[in-house]
Amino acid sequence: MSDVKEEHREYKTDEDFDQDFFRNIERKSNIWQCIQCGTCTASCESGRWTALKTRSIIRKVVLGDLSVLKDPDIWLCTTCYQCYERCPRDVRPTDVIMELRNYATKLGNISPNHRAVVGYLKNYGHAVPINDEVRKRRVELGLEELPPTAFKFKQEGDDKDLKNIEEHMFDLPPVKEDKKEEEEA
Amino acid sequence: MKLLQYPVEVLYAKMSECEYIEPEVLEKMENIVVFMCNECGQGSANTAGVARMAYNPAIRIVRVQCTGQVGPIQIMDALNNGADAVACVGCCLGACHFFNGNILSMHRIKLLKKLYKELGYSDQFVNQYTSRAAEGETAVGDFDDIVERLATAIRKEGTFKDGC
Amino acid sequence: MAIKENKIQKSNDIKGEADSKKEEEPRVGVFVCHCGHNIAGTVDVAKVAEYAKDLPNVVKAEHYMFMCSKPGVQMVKDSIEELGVNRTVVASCSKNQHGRTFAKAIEEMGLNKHRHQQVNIREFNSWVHQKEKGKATDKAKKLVEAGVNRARKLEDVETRRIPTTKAALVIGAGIAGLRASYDLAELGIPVYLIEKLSTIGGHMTQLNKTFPTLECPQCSISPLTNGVANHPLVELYTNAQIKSVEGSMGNFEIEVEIKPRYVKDNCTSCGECAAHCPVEVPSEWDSGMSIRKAIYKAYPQAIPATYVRDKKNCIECNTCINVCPVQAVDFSMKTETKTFKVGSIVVAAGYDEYDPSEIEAYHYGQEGYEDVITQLKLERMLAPGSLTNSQVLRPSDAKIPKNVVMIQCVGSRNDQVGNKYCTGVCCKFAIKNARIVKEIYPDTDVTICYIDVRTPGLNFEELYKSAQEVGVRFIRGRPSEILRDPISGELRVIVEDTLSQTPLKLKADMVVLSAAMVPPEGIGPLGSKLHVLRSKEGFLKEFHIKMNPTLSSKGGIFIAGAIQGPKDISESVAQAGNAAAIAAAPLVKGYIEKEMLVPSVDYDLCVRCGLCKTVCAPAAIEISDDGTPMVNEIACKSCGMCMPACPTGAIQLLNFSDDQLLDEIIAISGGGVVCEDE
Amino acid sequence: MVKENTFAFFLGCIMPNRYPAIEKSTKFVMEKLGYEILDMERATCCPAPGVFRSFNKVDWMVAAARNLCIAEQLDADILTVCNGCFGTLQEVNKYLKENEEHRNLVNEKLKLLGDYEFKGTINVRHVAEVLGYEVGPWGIEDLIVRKLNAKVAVHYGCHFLKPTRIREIESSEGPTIIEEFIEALGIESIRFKEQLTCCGAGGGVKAYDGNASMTIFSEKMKNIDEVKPDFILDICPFCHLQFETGQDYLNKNKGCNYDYPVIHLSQITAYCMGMDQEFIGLQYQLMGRDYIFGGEEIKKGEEEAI
Repeated sequence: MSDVKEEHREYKTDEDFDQDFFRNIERKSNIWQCIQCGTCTASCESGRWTALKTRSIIRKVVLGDLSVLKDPDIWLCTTCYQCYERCPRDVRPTDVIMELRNYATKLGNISPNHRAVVGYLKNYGHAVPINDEVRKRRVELGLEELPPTAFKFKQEGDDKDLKNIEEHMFDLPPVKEDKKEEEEA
Repeated sequence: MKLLQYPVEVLYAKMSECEYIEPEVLEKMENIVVFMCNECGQGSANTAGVARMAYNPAIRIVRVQCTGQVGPIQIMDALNNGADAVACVGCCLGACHFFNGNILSMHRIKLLKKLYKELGYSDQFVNQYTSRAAEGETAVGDFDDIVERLATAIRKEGTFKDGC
Repeated sequence: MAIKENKIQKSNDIKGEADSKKEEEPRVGVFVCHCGHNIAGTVDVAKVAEYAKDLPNVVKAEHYMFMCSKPGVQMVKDSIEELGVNRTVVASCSKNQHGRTFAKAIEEMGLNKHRHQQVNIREFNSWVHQKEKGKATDKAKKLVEAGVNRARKLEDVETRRIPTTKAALVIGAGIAGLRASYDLAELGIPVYLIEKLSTIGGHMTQLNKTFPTLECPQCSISPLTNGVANHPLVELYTNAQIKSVEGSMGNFEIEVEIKPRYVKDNCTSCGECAAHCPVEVPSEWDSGMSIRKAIYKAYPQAIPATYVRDKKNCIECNTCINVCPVQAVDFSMKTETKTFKVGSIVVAAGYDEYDPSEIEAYHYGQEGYEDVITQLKLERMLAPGSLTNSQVLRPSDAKIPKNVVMIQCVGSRNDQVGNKYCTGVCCKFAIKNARIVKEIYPDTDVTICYIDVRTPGLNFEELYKSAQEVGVRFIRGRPSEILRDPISGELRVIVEDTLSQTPLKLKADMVVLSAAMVPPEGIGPLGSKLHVLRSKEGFLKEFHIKMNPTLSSKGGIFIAGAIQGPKDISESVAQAGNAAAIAAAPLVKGYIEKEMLVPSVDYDLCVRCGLCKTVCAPAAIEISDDGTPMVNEIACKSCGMCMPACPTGAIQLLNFSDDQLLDEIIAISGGGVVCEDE
Repeated sequence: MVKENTFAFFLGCIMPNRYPAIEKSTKFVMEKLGYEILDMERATCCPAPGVFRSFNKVDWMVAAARNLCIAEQLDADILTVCNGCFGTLQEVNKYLKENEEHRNLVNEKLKLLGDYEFKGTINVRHVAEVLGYEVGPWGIEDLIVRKLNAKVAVHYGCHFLKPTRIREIESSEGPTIIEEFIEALGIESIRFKEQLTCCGAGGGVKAYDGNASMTIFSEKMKNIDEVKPDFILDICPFCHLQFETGQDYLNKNKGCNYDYPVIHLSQITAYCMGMDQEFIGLQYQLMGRDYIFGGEEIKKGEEEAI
């Protein structure tokens, strides 16, 4: 459950759920077959320590509970695919969580570290850019100083690949500055 | 006392997942003759009916003992007399009540398709499917497939009647 | 196929009498049904009746609220009486639904029931085109017109009586097979009971207690096993399997291969041979929980009591021959084949337990996971006279387990591995065992990990409550895996208790998997020899799930018990009784009534190419010496496959001839005009 | 048609930019086995499934398709050494091959990134799968110059085997591909508790919540420490990084003193095929710097140090 304490209120009503928000989530009809047997949460290696409960996430998708998109737990899934392998209803929870992350990104819930990683890709062409220390090691090992990837071509001035990627790919919603929008969402 | 009566549509209306076909192609499909064997063929159409699964009304079902009984003569008669497409729906392979009727009819229809192709017609007018009496959705799936294939054939070359 | 002894009747003399009927002028009566608003809600029945009125040869066209009601049927009868209608067409529901009602009605009026043509405008039309009312009405008109065209040329079909051989064969001597054999024998029908294994009783004798009343199965089955084994009319053959099946309903001819027991019948079952036999092999009957010798008796109360030698494991040291006080052991016995002539066959081959090693996360059967067992193995441990003399001991170190975890739905309700269906029996099985284990060892905590507990029916809720009462712990969650600590060898079951949303790591000295019921091994060849259909899960397919669960897809062959699908003992017994009853019907009556819907050959057109023989699946067409085909009336299944194969159209199935089909096709494919010239 | 015995070597990010020794040893092994290795010019990040697929699945497929097109232009199958790259490229390759309308959608967007068009003519291979199945322990037998006798904790990682229906390599509950292969190198794999669990880095968790990733990892290290292996053998530079920085983190913050060297499969195979230890690059890694592999010479074949 989300950590914000619910103030005292009567039953949850239909308005709290938006059943057709997930109408074009992939393999929707399979997700609705989920019998809540808990195999995914029991297989979840990250959920064993963290607050990630795969089964309740799938439950929220089935009910259409949109709080799952703001729930930080969906970002704790290490995509180890154990639940994908063992789900008796073949709901493929890993893909569902990945899609939820897509929805969450559109809402703007992106962690700054991930935003930085996208920045690396756009500037250096790699999620983990090279540094001088490693360049020196490459020479010592008899390899070229820069691996023949897009970054090397950018160093030599031809950076059309990275420019194209930057323009057309992974444009994330802007960082949410004001807190007001946080409360209202 | 008005009995609380759910409209029949609400109870079971299960629309077929047939892809969208534009109206002008749709109205070109007046009737599609489907030979269904007495055992699983019409059984599955029966289950589809009981489950109120809707499909294109151009589908007209002719009951035969077994799809093995439907020869090229019957199919050509149907097409010559104004049917837009002909199909046979028999029991699933290996489960024919008469042992290999559906396999025989599959071979016959394959040859017939080849013949129509050589004569310059599209080979999508004749098809063979299998279904099981317990599965209504298979029958509806087959009907949708017939309609879709016919739609592609009509879009490409027009109906059988105008000698495409 | 071997030539059959049944009398082959020359098919062309039937054709003679049929001609005389053809001349009389067809007078068709059309009746359109509202079926409440099932049809009338979508199809404008008045218009359809009105359209039918002016079709050629139609003398009466009516529409009525409920054709299948008494007044509805009476309306049909009156039309025959008053207007001399000799062909009837009813446009209402499907043939299986009320086709027979109207057929019987016109038969009462003296018309042959095959002169009725049922047109389905409900399942095939009104129910499936509720949104297109206009088109549905046009379609109904076309369907009725096709029905009329078809009805015009319908001819009489004679029903004939075929004598049956008064004997029955029962395959499989489990609880269902025994019950069926006993019931058949009690009806005075000689029964040949064949069993694949060396002893009868099936899985029931392996159980420790039966649910829900916790009776001992040995006591409840032994009157039946003894009753059947010593019944004067029952011939019991163990170690026997079917070789081939010929003939058709009422007259089967079956070859059975009986493997030798290598022990003659004068064996007093004193057990000396087993005592001295050096070979030790895990006992299959005890599902691996105890050891048996190469020469053995499966269990003390086994019937037949003679011992049996397992040739595969026997090292032929001949000690058993020397030791046997009555020289019953004889290695020279050969496999015999026997042929039986029977009227009906009842298949009751039972089930096998699902092999959970397919689910790799549970590591069943892997080295280091000996303590992961199945419910049947637990039953064998708890049963009296077992190796562990009804103590629950861990297979790895023979200690009493401190905590037992039972996992439900192993190999069931799973789309990825195992079977999709729910067996419906494991919850009752597991709860009964859990309660027994808890009662014997109160300080062992027994946990059942379930998804949904399914214990429907009388006395089963009490069984569930009694398990809770005794202290069995129920955790709602499907365990994801069984972990083993390589060093300490301890087993851990990882499961999320979904009700309290907490993942748990349960300590488990012993894990019991409730494995599903799957079709028995060897059902493939059996099914193909009997020409019987199987369902997609592999069990034998019943003719109709609700109305005829014990008739197989082929006439004369009946199925009972777990072979038709997973079920418990009481249901199997009920099915066995039903199978015996309907199997005995033709035998007690002495004859079978078959409608002679058979093809007739026009010998002028026939070019003696023999194609019809090659196409006929039930091999009902024989080529006589002068090259002309002869139809065997009884074996013919009236499928009509010979018609398209015939290049000249010489062979025509009665009531399904080419020209009848042509009329129907013309009507339905929009042409509308009946071509006059022949 | 795809060229025989040639691979387009997809570098990825962590191998070339953090552990070049793995790149070196993979090239050494492949050349020794007679494969031709082509450079994939202008390749970028695969892109990492954990982070980029979470943001936009279509863009993730387009970026991956771009890399696939580079290999298609070279007309050679792709060779990866990293589970993450293998996961992304293999999944996208298979998905686009089977899924027509997605292929057109991706090709549409691919045109914006340059003249690339996904045709689906190549396959994606992982070095562990190439060594384990194509070459196999029998294939490597006569090329072994040094045979170790070490007890090793093998870590398979997640994306190499799972999801089994897409990867179609081996069952993910009881794999043996690496165990069988390293036997030829004289290495014995010790089973440890929960051997097939995740190292905790994947799915963007290492970037998102460092200590959650470390908690998962600490359990893994505890189980490995119980059996005291000589070194940890992995087949994915990201797990490699996690094992390295993880042990370092646990030593500094949680008071453990783990010092197990972390070796990639290519490194150890190269070493056994004659590459001298200096190129394995242990000196550049945090853990097990002074570990000596040992292993006695088998044949006196001439040893050309590269």
